[in-house]
This record gives sequence, structure tokens and C-alpha cells, in this order.
Amino acid sequence: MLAIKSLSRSFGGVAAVDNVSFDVQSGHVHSVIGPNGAGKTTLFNLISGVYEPSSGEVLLDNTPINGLPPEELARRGMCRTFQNLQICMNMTACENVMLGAHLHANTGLWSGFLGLTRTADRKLEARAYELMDYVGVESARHAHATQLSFGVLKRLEIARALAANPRLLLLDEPAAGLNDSETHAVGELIRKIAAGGTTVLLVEHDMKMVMAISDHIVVMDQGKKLAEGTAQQVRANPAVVAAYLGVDA
Amino acid sequence: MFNRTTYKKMSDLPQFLFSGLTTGAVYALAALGFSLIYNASGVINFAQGDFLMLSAMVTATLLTKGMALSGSIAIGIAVTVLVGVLLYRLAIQPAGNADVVTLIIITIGASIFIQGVVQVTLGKNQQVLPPWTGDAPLQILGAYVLPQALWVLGTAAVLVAGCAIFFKGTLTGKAMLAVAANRMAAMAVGIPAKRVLQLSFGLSALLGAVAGVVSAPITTTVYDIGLMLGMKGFVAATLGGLGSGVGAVVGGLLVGILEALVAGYISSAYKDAVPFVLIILLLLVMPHGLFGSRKTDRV
Amino acid sequence: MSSATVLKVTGLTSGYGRIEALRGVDLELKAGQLVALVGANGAGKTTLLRTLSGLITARSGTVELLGQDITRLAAETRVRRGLAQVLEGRQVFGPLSVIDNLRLGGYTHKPDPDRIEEMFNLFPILRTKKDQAAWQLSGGQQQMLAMGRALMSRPKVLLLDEPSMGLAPLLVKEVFEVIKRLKDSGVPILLVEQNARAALAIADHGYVLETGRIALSGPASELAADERVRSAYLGI
Amino acid sequence: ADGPIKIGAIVSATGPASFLGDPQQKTLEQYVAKINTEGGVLGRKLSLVLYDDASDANKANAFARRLIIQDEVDIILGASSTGSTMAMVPQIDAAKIPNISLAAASVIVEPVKPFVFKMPHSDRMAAYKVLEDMKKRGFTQVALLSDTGGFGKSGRTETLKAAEALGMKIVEDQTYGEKDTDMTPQLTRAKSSPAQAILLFGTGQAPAIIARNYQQLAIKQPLYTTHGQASLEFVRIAGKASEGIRMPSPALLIAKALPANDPQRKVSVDYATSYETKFKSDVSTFGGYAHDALYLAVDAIKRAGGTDKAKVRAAIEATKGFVGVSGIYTMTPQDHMGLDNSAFRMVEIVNGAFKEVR
Amino acid sequence: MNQRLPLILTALALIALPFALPNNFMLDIAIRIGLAAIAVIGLNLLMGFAGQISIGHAAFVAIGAYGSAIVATRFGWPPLLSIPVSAVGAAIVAWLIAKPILRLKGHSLTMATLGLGVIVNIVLINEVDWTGGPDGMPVPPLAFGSFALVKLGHWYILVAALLFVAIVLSLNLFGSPAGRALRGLHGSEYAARVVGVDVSAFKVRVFIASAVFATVSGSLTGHYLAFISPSIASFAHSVELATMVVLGGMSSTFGAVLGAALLTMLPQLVGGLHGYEAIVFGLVLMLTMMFMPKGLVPSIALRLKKNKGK
Ligand SMILES: Nc1ncnc2c1ncn2[C@@H]1O[C@H](COP(=O)(O)OP(=O)(O)OP(=O)(O)O)[C@@H](O)[C@H]1O
Ligand SMILES: Nc1ncnc2c1ncn2[C@@H]1O[C@H](COP(=O)(O)OP(=O)(O)OP(=O)(O)O)[C@@H](O)[C@H]1O
Ligand SMILES: CC(C)C[C@H](N)C(=O)O
Ligand SMILES: [Mg+2]
Ligand SMILES: [Mg+2]
Repeated sequence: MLAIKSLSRSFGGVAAVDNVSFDVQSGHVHSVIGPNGAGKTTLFNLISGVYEPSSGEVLLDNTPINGLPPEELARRGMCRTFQNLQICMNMTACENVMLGAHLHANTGLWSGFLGLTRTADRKLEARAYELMDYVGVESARHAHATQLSFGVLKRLEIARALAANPRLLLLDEPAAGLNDSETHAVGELIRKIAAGGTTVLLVEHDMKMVMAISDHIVVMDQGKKLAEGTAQQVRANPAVVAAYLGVDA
Repeated sequence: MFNRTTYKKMSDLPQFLFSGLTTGAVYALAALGFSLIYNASGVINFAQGDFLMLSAMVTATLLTKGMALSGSIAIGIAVTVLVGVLLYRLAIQPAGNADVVTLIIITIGASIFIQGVVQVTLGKNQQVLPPWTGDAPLQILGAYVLPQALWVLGTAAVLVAGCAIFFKGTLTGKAMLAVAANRMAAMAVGIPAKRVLQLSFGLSALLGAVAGVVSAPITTTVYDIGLMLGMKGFVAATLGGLGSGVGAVVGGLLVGILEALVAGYISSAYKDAVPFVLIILLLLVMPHGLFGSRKTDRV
Repeated sequence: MSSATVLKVTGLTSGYGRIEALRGVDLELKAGQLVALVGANGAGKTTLLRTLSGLITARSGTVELLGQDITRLAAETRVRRGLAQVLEGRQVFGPLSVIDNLRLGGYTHKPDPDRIEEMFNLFPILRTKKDQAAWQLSGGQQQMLAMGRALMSRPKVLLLDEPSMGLAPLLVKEVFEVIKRLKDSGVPILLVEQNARAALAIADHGYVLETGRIALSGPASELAADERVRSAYLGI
Repeated sequence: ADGPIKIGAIVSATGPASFLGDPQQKTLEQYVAKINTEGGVLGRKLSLVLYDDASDANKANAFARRLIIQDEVDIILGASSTGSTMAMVPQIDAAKIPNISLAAASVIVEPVKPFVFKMPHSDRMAAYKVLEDMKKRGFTQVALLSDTGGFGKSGRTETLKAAEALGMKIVEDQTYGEKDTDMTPQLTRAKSSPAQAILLFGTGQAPAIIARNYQQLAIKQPLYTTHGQASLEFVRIAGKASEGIRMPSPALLIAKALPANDPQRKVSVDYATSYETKFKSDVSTFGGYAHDALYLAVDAIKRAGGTDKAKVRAAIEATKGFVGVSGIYTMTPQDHMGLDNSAFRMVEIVNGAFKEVR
Repeated sequence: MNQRLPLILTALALIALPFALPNNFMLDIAIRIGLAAIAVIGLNLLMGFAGQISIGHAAFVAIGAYGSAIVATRFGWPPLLSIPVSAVGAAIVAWLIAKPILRLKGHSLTMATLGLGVIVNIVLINEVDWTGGPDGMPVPPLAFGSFALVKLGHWYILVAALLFVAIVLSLNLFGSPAGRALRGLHGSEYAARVVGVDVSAFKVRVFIASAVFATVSGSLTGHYLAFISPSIASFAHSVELATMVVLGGMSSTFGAVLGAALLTMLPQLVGGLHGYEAIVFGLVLMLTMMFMPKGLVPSIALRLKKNKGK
């Protein structure tokens, strides 16, 4: 459903993403791995409209989406989480998740002023609680965002993205800050999301999780695509082992 | 309307430029103070203009009491720096981790308070300081320039250079930037955040104080002049790019020159409005001002 | 290795506003030791480290550093006495350059160009980016910078809050090696890690924190073998 | 039997117009106390309720209401500026309470509002006085510099009209803001223009700066200002730069130089001395307006035999030959200012003092 | 969260207030507070909800006041018509400038709004033929057909009713999806955008909405005072409005009302302290913000909760 075609982006002469191409199959979990500074987050930023590419193209359902702003991409079914948390610290945890459902709610200013959305809102709230339970932060139900620990916020972001009901979900290091048990749970969660028909594009350094849940893996190094394939193929690739995994991964 | 456009001589240009430069230099010094506190705390200090007023008012009052000019100036500056430090110690620091807007409102309160105290103790009369080196105007490129204007320009240049060295070349200067960027991390590496902030308030009060005494022989001073100077200083600082020393100076000079040229060539009635229109337009093209740094976060 | 206690925490409580995040924590770090602290999200690990370094003030209890009570000291004094911390979530000084970030790491000490050079050798990527603003670095690069910044002060006691977060596997290994080396060179370390397995593997001693209390403690190897720890934190 | 007579006052004691309001406040406080120690009025004490509108017209409006409803005063003096006065007028009209304004513009009393009176010479009179003096000296081309505040703005309008009426030409028409600190661009244009004289119409702090700018630019055309500068304070700030400047002024400024038989001499000298002794600062005509307003009110109340508002109003309107420091007032139903041009003297600053030009 | 209770209490308070006030002067103050509060509630939508700081908002109050006055006096339209006309006019002005201006962030935006205020102020001062210049202009009374609103009691009823409506609208918006979108873009623009919030459209909309609140407040203020002058558009007035928002508590609707109340009353309370007004005023402002940094309403709410907890 997503096609990346010779995508490049440089910052002050340094090519953060350098002529990268690959396709993402719908309903798959597709991972992007690579050393620090390889260009993974930049790639996400290019796909999700945060940056504009220097050259190349991104196609969503065969239509180019270059230069479209994030909100337009959201309307087309894309949503993402961030490596550097983007939680609205002026709202409660639950409101953050409800914000995720923006496109599925009546967001007119008039309706807001006149209070026409009350009943619909109660449903949204119920759904938000459901999602918070789902990602394992039920304890944060009545908390304000400022009162939460890093790991909880991390998962709250996933809940918010899920609330958007995306067809394509981009997750940037969702397991960072989670322990092995929690990482395992998030891995299962991602599989469940994919099974529900949402395509997942994942950046993650936890190889155990990546290898366990990915249908397809792209390896990046210094902005370039280094390799691509299934978990086995990638793991067997000596270049990948040298640049990223290390011998005993 | 008759006559609006009748006598616009190109030969007046040097005069307009010099006039603009002089007012601009005062704005620049006010802007520099803004940038300094902003650099350390992210706060727009609405009392910045009052620092300029305070030093000049104190100095003028001491002069009328018969004290020598140099002594009066020294005390005027010292009092102002003390007030700057106290502003931090008594009003900003106790507010703790309050939002920046909250701190800004505190500075508004401080500005009103300072004006109130000055008005009660030093009076509401307009005051003027004697020029430092005579008041016979010099003729430069056909323009009449007061010797004091050269003092203003020179002082501005020195202070700007000083600020640049402070931020670029000293660890304390960098620590100040670090405190603004991330207070917690700054404390974690052992930067005494409170002392650094206090220093920033003291320094910007010093900048304001010097600006006040050097410009008062030209602009005169009065207890409520701070609002106007503060506003112009803020405009200049934003135009140049808040937080940038060079920006503050260029912004200040630009605002001053724009005002003079608009008054001289276009319309003195709209002399304050035209620069604002231009500045807003410029910001639309360069949202962070002329020398401002771009965003500093990534996602 | 039984030697002097460098960090001794007794009955420590602390929190935010109405929230009490630590409720009477006792903990000890001995000279030359590496102590691992594990716990679920929200257990209070970060709060504990911040309280130790003075970023949050303790509500009750005491903290002793090298035999002296530091419970009420300002953060900068603690740094001057040899405590250094790698903060959770990197927290670099975004607008400042990489090299300035490192310089500020040594703020309480004399300027030390050699030390900067050592940090560059430790994390070579930082050298290539030394004049770039820190916010421009990738997540993992910032993490390295945070680590380097903390080491600049040649700390006598090191508090690490998830130092491997966001690092690529090769670098995780490397960072753990750095930690081990530091420990071997005699720097006592209190390590908070989500990667509990790796942490316990190199630690001498371990504590498990649950909702603000120490739930378990013991030699690291014993903890790693503990059934409850294995199921709750090691994902087994 | 009756309680005190309540005098309400609104002045701009702070803010940009404080140079007007501050001496007015001082004057009112000093003279109310003085009248009371002398036994009050009609056997009743005066009680002054004074508010500072901080040079904000909206505040003046609010305080007017407060004086009327809450303090229930018998008469209102003020406000200091035309804007504040005009903001109070609707309240005055509605409450039918006599009011004596301390502001200048003609609009305050034109058209005549039954309850509103004012003390200062109008901007129109100033414009004529100055232009006539210029004309006498043979100047017909004038550069006008006015501030964008109420006084300067209406002064500009009046000057343009007066120039036309007198067959003179305004060849340069510049403005400046009340809080500006540099007017050299405007003056440079005036200098380069064919103007033979410059008229500065404004009040506040800027004129002193303008005088200094004028000196800096070595301008040859003579500089005129208005009664907005009629105070030694102006001379003090402008310093040497004020030498030779001409302006129309009430007699107060030259009180001591007035001939002994001048009816205004005694009252002016008395006011000037007592103000200067008490406050250790130069007397100003602005405070003088407050002095006159207070005594005019007292005079009217005496003649009305009480504080009945309609009667007091009628009494003020019937004022005849009231000698104040600002002039000799004779009100009529058509004229609620009561001054003519003879009360205005053209003065020039010579050696740091005001000298009457004859 | 129960929304009804505070509303019912507000309604009761608004109804009871005139009976509790000792005299007409207090009633006058209450009316002024109500008028200011309407504008501040609107500004709070922009500043508190959406986090877009404006120190030029008095421009819209002025556009409302002058718009309504000019339409009523120069064109002779009935005030009942001139108020909506100037509101629409202000909305159009807001719409025209919102898009470019709101692309700016942080202090650049603050500066642009400041400029807007200054420009409007200068235009009002200079276009004497329309506005009466710095001396201001009279405004005809608000009339409904032959019934002119002059009695304070009537004004109170009108203003209290409108204030109540404004409070209801603002509270409704707070908890609605649109309100969350606004607060969300305040919290993190990226976060809001990736879930589909058209940030610039929302900023424009809330800018217009807050301009309309300000305009309505301004129009009514003009009619109420019967006179307006350019000081209504002054920088000081803009700062005062922004201060009211922060003082009451950013994003708190009741805070906006309380902020307006405090800053409207304070000058009256200290009005008798000749010369010392500014000192007291400045001190009160500083101390309130120092000890209630989140603003009056949130800080008081927090304190109440704490006591309940004990
Ligand atoms: N806005 C920017 N300005 C300058 N350089 C940038 C910018 N964004 C990214 N870079 C550079 O591009 C390179 C790739 O960064 P990116 O964040 O994409 O890496 P990453 O693969 O996500 O790494 P990590 O695993 O550490 O998060 C880095 O070297 C970084 O410094
Ligand atoms: N700034 C804050 N304000 C209020 N409560 C907070 C704040 N930070 C953390 N908390 C609360 O304190 C408790 C401990 O949080 P802490 O960050 O110490 O946990 P942690 O063990 O570090 O978790 P994580 O593994 O997610 O980093 C949690 O319940 C959290 O919700
Ligand atoms: C000269 C002053 C008495 C005039 C005053 N400034 C006014 O606005 O009318
Ligand atoms: Mg990344
Ligand atoms: Mg933590």
C-alpha cells in the first residue's frame, strides 16, 4: 500500500536519507532497522509529511503523497507515534487518547460551542478507556498527562494513534523505555493491530521484538538501504551483522 | 490633504539616517536586555524598559541634590542592577517552576510596581541629564549629530561585543543558554540554575541601566517612559530574532531607521504603523526574525 | 568485595505535588559496586534517581554520599561532590552544540579538553557532529551525548537512568561495556535499566522497585534467577 | 446643619498626561484645605473626592459614574485632558451635575452642553494668537508640528482653519507621538521647507525634546509653541534650547512682571508663591486652571446659596468678571469658557524666564 | 465531571448579585466586569485553549466599539443592527489577517498581534473624520425600537445574560472534540497534526471566534459608556486583557471571569490611595501570580481538592 521511491533528504550536505526505495504490503508488519543516525526517523518524517524530501517520491495507494501535510495524510489513513514523545501535557491522559479520534468526531467549532457533541463524546471517552486498557495503561485513566512516567506516556501515544483507526501506523521505537515483559506485550499488541488489518511500519532497536513480529525488514545504514528481507534473511546477511546486529544477535 | 508630499529632499537623508541610528541604538540596548533574560529563562521581561528609566531617574535626582555626574551615574546604575537582582530573587524565583506566561505577568506587575515607586519617591516630572561631552552638534556628512549620540552608538557597540563574547566565549554564558534550554538537565550537570538566572537579571538590568543613562541626555526620561522603550525593545528583539545579540542590535537600528525614514519621507502620522506593517511582513518571510535560530526540537 | 558505603539511602520518600512516588526506600551502594534497579513503568525509578541527585527534594528520609548527609544539598553541590547523572530521555541542551554540551558536563570542574577528547574516542560519532546543535542529532546519538556529558565531570558516583534507551544493539553492548569498565575502574554506579537482563548480568547487587517501595533486593545473580523477577521483568 | 460640600475631581495624575494632572491634584488638595481652614463655604466645609484616571478616558468615565452615584458629589472638576473630559460628558449630561473641565479643546464647549464648562483657553484661540503674531512679524508660510494626542490633534485642525482665515499657508504639516523621543526627521523636513516659522502644537514631554532637536539641527526659522508648554518645567528640561521660543500664555507665568494695577496680578502672584513654597516645584498654568476651576465653583455655589445642581449650574453660567490666574472669566449661555483673547499674552523665553512680548 | 452544577451556581450568582449589591455604583462595576469578561472569555479561547498568545486583542474590542458607533452614528443604523454588523466586520478582518499571522509561533506571533493592536490604535487616532480622533466619539444608546437601554438594571440583565451565554459556549467548547483539537495543538502541534487536526484552520477559526467575542464586548461597552476613545485599542488595554486571562488561569473559563473581575475592580479599590495605586496594583499582580502560578481558578481548585483529600 505504501511505496517509497528513491527517497532522499539531506541536512546541510549530510544525506540523512539517501536514495531509499522499498514497498510496504498492506496488513504486514514492516520494520526498519539500522544503527543510530541511519536515517530511520528521518524516513518516518518524510513519509508522514513532517519533512519534505529533497528528491524521490512516496506513494500511498499508488498516489503520490509528497509534500502533503500530516493532517492530510491522517485523513488518508496514516498515523504515527514519535521517538521524542509528543504528548499534550496540558490535557489528561484520556483526553490525549480522545484527541486521536479527531477525524472520527464532529469537530465543528459550532457544534463545540453549542454542546452538540456530548453524547458522541461519551462514546469516545469509553473507547479511549478501552484503548488505554488495551495498551496496558489502565492505571492512567484518571491521571493528567504531567503525572505519568515515561514508559506510560510512550504507550499512551500508541493508544492515541490507535484511536485514529489508521490503515497505516508508523511506530518509532515503541518499546524504548519498556522492560522485556512489557516489550513482549507491545510486540503482541502490534501483531494484533496488524491482524486487525492495519499495516504497521516499525522502527525499533529491540531485535527480539523486531525479529519476532516483522513480516519484512528493511535495514538502513548511513541513509542508504543496506538490505531487505525476512527476519531470517536479514539476520543471515553479514553486512547487516557487521553494521548493526553484532555477532551474537 | 495638501502638502503631504511637498518637500522631500534627498539631501535630508543623512540626517534621517543619523537620527534613526541614534534612536535605534537606544532600542537596540533595550532589545539586548530582552534577549539576555530570554536566553536564560525564556521570559519576556516587561520591566526591561523600566530599567532604562530607573537608572536615568535616579541619576537625575542625585544630580539635582548636587552630586557629581559620575557619582550619580554610578549610583543610578548600581541601584538599577540591584533592582534587577531583587526582581529575580523576590518575584521570579519564588514562583518556582511556573509557566513562562505566568512569569511574564509577574514582570508586568513588577513594571507597574517600579513605576509606582519611582513616581512616589522621585516624582512624575520629566528629567534630563547633561550631555557627557558638550552639546554642540557635530556636522557629519551634512547631518547634525549630537556628541551624545556618538556615546550612545559607541556604548551600544561595546555592550554588544561584550554580550557576544559572554555567550560565545565563556562557560557561564553557555550555562545561561543551557538553563533556558533545559533547566533540569542544567541542574543535573551542576549548573547553579538560580544563580545563573539571577545573573541574567542582573546583567540585563545593567544593560538597561547603562542604556538609560547614556541616552537620557538626548531622549530625556520620565517615570512612565519604560513602557514605550520596552515595547520598542521587544519589537526590535523579535525582529532581529529573540535571543540573538546581533539580532537585537540590527533589529533596534532597523526599527529606529525605519521610523525616521517613514517620518521623513512618507507620513509622520503613520510613522509608528508603517514599521509595524513592514516588520509583520518580514516575519512572515522569516518567522524567527533576521538572526533567530530555527526550531530546536525534533520528533 | 565488602567495602565502604558510598551512597546510603534510608527511608526516602518523595513525590510530585499530591503524588507520593517513593514511600520509604532503603538502598545502599558500596564502593566499586554496580547496583541495578529494576521496576515496571511508573514504579518510581526515575523519581528515586532525581531525588538522589537533588533535582527533586526529598520529603523525608536521608541520603548520604561518602559518609556525609546530602539530603538537603542543592543539586550543583552534589555534582561538585562527585555525583553525576544521566537523565532519562536524553535531555541534551538542544540549541547548544555537541561540544558545548560536553563542556557543560564539566561545568563544576576545570575546563578539561582531554576529557572531551576521551568522550569523542568513546563515541566517535560525536566527534563528527561536534559543532552541530544537539537537537539535530538522532535519538541514539543524543543518548550517547547524554552519557558523555555525565562522564565529563569524572564522577565519583554515577546514576544512570536507562542509558541504553534508543541505542542500536551494537551500541547497547558497547554502552554496557563502558559501564562495566567504569565500574572496574572503581566508579560505583546505580543503574536503572529496562533491559533488566543485561543490567542484572553485569550488576553486583539488585533492587526491585514496585509502586515506590523496594519489593525485593539481593545479589544480582539471585534476583535474575528469581521467579517473580523473571516473569515480571525479564519477559520469560 | 448641612454636611460638607462635596467636590468631585478627576485628573490624570499618572500616565502620559500626568504633567497636567499632577499639579492639578496638588493644587486642588492644597486649596481645598486652605478654604477649609478659612472657614469653608457657606459655613460648610469642602470635601474633595479626587480620582486619578491614569490618562485613560475609559477610567475617567468609570470614575465619573463613581463620583455621581457612589460619592454623590455636588460638582465635578476635570478631567485633565479633552479625551477624558469627553468620555465623562455623557454621564454629566445624564446626571445633570455641573462640571468644569480642565482641558482645552473647543469641542468640549462647542456645541454648548448645559452642564459642561471649561477653564483653559481653547486651541483655536492659541492658533489665532500664534498665527497673528507670526503675521505681524511678516511670516506667512508656516510649518506645523503637532502631536497625535487630543490637544495636538484638534490644535492642528484649528491651526489649519485659522491659517486659511488669516490668509497664511501651512507648507509643512507634520505629526509626532506623545511618547516619541526623537523628532529630528519632522524638524528636518520643516527646515528644508520654505516655511518662515514653525508652530509646535502639543503638550507633555515631547516638546522639550523637540526644542532640543530644534537646537541640534541649527534651525533658523523661529519656533512657536502653545499654552501646552506654559510652565518653567519646560524651560528647565529644554535648557538653552528654549531660548527665543514664543508661546501664548495666561498671565500666571509672568505674574511678578505684571503691572501693579493689573487685576490678575494679586491672585496670580499669590497662587504662584504658595504653590512653589509648598511643593518646591515650578508653578504651571495647568495647576492654575484647577485653581480657577475650584474658586469659580466656590463662587458659583456661594451665589447659588447652596449646592442645588441646577442652581449652581445657572450660577456658573452667570459668572461675570471672575478673576482667575488664567484670565478673567465671563460666562454666557453661549460661551461656557468665558475667556477672550485678551486673557492670552504672547510670551518669549529670554534668559530662562518668560517675558511678555509687546 | 459534572458540568451542570457550576453552571447552575453561576446562574444563581448572576441572579442574586444585583440584590446583594449595596448601590448603583457597584452595579456599574458589575456591568463593566461582565463586559470585560465576555472579551476575556473569547481571548481565553485563543490563548488558554489554543495557546496562541495575543497582546493586540484590544484591537478587536476597539473594532467592535468603533464599528458599532460609526455604523450607528454615521449611517444611522439602529444599534441592534450595528452590533452584528461590526461583529461580522471584525470576523472578516480577523479572517483576513489570521492565516498569515497565525503561521507565526511564539514570540513572533506575540509581536505580530502587538503590531496589529498598534496599527488599529494609530488608525483610530488619525482617521479623525470617522473616529473623532484622539478625543474619541459619542455613541448613541442601545435601543430596541423605541425602548432605549439606559437604566443600569436593564444593562445588568442584558450583560449578565450574555455573559452566561458566553460561559456556556466556552465550557461546551472546552470538552468538545473541537476544544480538544485546540488544546491539543497547544500541547503539541505535531501530535495534533498526525491525528488529523488541520492546525492552521483551527487556529484561524478560534482567532475569528475570539475576535467576535471581543467585538461584541466592545460594541456593548461603547453603547454602555456612551463614549469611546482610542485608548480602548491601546497596548496597555491589550496587555490588560491578556493579564486577565493568565491571572484567572489559562484555559479556565471561570478563570477568565475572575481575572476580568479582579483587574476591573482593583483600580476602583485602590482608586483612593493617591499616588500609591500603581504600587498596590503591581504588588497584587505579582503576589497573585507568585503564589498562584497557575492562575486563580486552577490554584483555588487544587487547594480545595487538597483539603478534601485530608
Ligand atoms: N533536522 C536535522 N538537521 C540536521 N541533521 C539532521 C536533522 N535530522 C536528522 N539529521 C541527521 O540525520 C541523520 C539521521 O537521523 P535520524 O534521526 O533519521 O536517525 P535514526 O536512524 O532515527 O537514528 P536513531 O536510531 O538514533 O534514532 C543523523 O545523523 C542526524 O544528525
Ligand atoms: N512530573 C510528575 N508529576 C506528577 N507525577 C509524576 C511526575 N513524574 C512521575 N510521576 C508519577 O510518579 C510515579 C513514579 O514515576 P517515575 O517516573 O519515577 O517512574 P519510573 O519507574 O521511572 O517509570 P518508567 O519506567 O516509565 O520510566 C508514577 O506514578 C508517575 O505517574
Ligand atoms: C493645554 C492643556 C490644558 C490641554 C490638554 N492637554 C487637553 O487635552 O485639552
Ligand atoms: Mg530515530
Ligand atoms: Mg523512568
